[in-house]
Amino acid sequence: MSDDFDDLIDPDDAEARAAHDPMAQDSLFDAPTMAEQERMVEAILFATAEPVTLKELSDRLPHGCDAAEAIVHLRKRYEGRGVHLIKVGDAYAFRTAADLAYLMQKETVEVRKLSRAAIETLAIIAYHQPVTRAEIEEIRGVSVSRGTIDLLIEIEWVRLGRRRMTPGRPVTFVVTQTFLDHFGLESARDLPGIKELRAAGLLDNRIGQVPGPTSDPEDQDEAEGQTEMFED
Amino acid sequence: MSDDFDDLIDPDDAEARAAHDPMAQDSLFDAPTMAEQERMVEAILFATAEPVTLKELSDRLPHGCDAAEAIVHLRKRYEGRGVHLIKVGDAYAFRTAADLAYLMQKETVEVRKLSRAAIETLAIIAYHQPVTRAEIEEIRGVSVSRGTIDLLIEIEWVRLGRRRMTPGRPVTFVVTQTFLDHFGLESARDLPGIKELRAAGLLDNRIGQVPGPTSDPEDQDEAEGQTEMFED
Amino acid sequence: MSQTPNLFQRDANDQTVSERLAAEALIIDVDGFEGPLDVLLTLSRTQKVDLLKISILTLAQQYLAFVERAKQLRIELAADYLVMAAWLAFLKSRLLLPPDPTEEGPTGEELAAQLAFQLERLQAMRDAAAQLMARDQLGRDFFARGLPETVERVKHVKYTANLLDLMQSYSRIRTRDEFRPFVMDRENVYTMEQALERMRDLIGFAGDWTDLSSYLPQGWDTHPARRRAATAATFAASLELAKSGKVEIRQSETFAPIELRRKDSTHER
Repeated sequence: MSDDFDDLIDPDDAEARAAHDPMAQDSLFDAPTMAEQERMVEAILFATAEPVTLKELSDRLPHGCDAAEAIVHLRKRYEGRGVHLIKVGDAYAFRTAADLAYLMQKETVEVRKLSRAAIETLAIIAYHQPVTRAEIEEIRGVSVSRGTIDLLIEIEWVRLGRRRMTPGRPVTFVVTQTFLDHFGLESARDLPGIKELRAAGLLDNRIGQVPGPTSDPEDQDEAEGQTEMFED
Repeated sequence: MSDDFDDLIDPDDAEARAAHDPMAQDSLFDAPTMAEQERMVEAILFATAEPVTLKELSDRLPHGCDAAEAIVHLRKRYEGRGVHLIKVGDAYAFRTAADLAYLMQKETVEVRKLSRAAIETLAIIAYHQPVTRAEIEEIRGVSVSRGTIDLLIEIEWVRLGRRRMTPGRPVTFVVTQTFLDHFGLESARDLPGIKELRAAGLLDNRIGQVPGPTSDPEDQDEAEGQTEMFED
Repeated sequence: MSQTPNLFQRDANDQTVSERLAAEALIIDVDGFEGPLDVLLTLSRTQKVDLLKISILTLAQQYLAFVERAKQLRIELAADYLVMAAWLAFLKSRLLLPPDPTEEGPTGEELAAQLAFQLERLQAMRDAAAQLMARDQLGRDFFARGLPETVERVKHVKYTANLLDLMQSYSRIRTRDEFRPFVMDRENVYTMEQALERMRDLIGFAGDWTDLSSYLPQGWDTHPARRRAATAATFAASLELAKSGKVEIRQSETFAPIELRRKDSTHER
């Protein structure tokens, strides 16, 4: 297929070039054909680093050219193509078709394991939802960094729940449908309770009753169902 | 080819994508139409100044696309236009048609003026690649200054090739894709006159008995010793 | 090679005026030459023939004249020019003298052919370089996209965790005590020093036999671990006090309560 591109590969031959460009000899008198003008505008718009105004185009095209008309033709030619000829202010430029914008992104996916802090926080939210940050900290026994919860929210496993109707009206956190999907759970209630964890050997016997979810009446309905999971 | 389409569909924007990419939903089963693939390749190549390899194209296209075939169609579409689709090594790029160079004064970048030594060295590397420094020196009959090759490497027209499996394992030099791109060459095989030169045996490596440059420090001493003989 | 017929046509001293002038012209810008091969190539042009048909003998003479001239003008020539001169003088003699069958190595003709090849190859590379530079060049004759769109590198980090991670993690929180790293639990250790101090204070008041267990400090007598620690420390402390003659200890039988009382002879504490 390279053979078709002799004009690019051909050495220094000024003659060959002149032959290819029928306008070179007589452009002083006759304007190039519209097809030729279109080629010219196409090349200029392609190679220029910023949008080009009609005036600039006219200045650069040989005498007698009609830049505006060439633009109309060229614009039509690129309709529905991968790049469009668009108008930016009073200038023109080629731009990627909007529907293909996603091709301009090189996506790389890196699979990363959640940090221990994140998964602990997530577990507490899942088991105790709706739960405030202060409660998470109390259960974990260490403070929870802002970033940890932000990350869980960013990956859409956790979202904000209703504000707790206590002084300061703290926000609560709950797990999302995405979380349930990822962990293959129908609802947070399906999370194995302490009893099952113990039966599975994941939980030591000596540990007493898990403090139940907060008894805030507002949240009670949401939290309902979880309470029983923690009963011995 | 993108080996895992899941990588491309991120849950984050799967919906957004589906909205403007009619292929998104069923692309697991059907590749986009060839017309659509052509648009995609067009968009990708238009957006980049550097040549894009087939592999890079394939990686960026949705699963099941045939970049090579799309290129063939696209290349044909741009035949005779103001911009052409050219092949550089195993990569592709859009470049303005050379016959329109006269319109492009504004875009012209000052091409670095290379010394005669640098140009000769470049030609020798291009036509004889992979070639060792000693071979370049033998052909030119003078020692090649370190700076000359350094400069060619710096402007990315020359790079190191594999070491020659001869005593001393000397490094070899080869020309780069940037070099091919700069001179509008599809490959080093398309260098002007290379076939004739090869046919004439001028690209063969003959070991000559003609005195060569004295780059070896040991030789240097000998040469110096001889100098005296010729002094008046 | 084709230059052989010419080899013996010229005499070594038969140097034309034009050749002499050419050599002198070369001298003027000797710095402009890229080594002896370059000079030879330039000299060869005075022969006005195809490089393939060049007379190496003539060329050798021209070159030697060039070096001779340089010496007369006391122009310093780089070593490699002189090496080439020596080699060409040797080549000339080989070409002029009838071949000696006993001599080893390449013949004069072979050496001449090699030199001719090198000149031809250098000229070919120069022509190729010129052709290359005359090509349409990127940024001069044809152009790349002037307004490239940057390809955004989107890095998606996909976090994973499975249900087991979640459950184990939760279990770990709920059973944190069991997972504490091993440390000496000072909280439930009652040291002998502590016991000694306490007993020194109390022993003054106990004139009668008193059960050792009554010396256990408050709060150390219910929790089994604490009780064990306190008992051991108090017992050790009482032995220490007995040793220093401050108390007497008795035990009526095995496992019977251990009793102690202040030793009467000792009044000061």
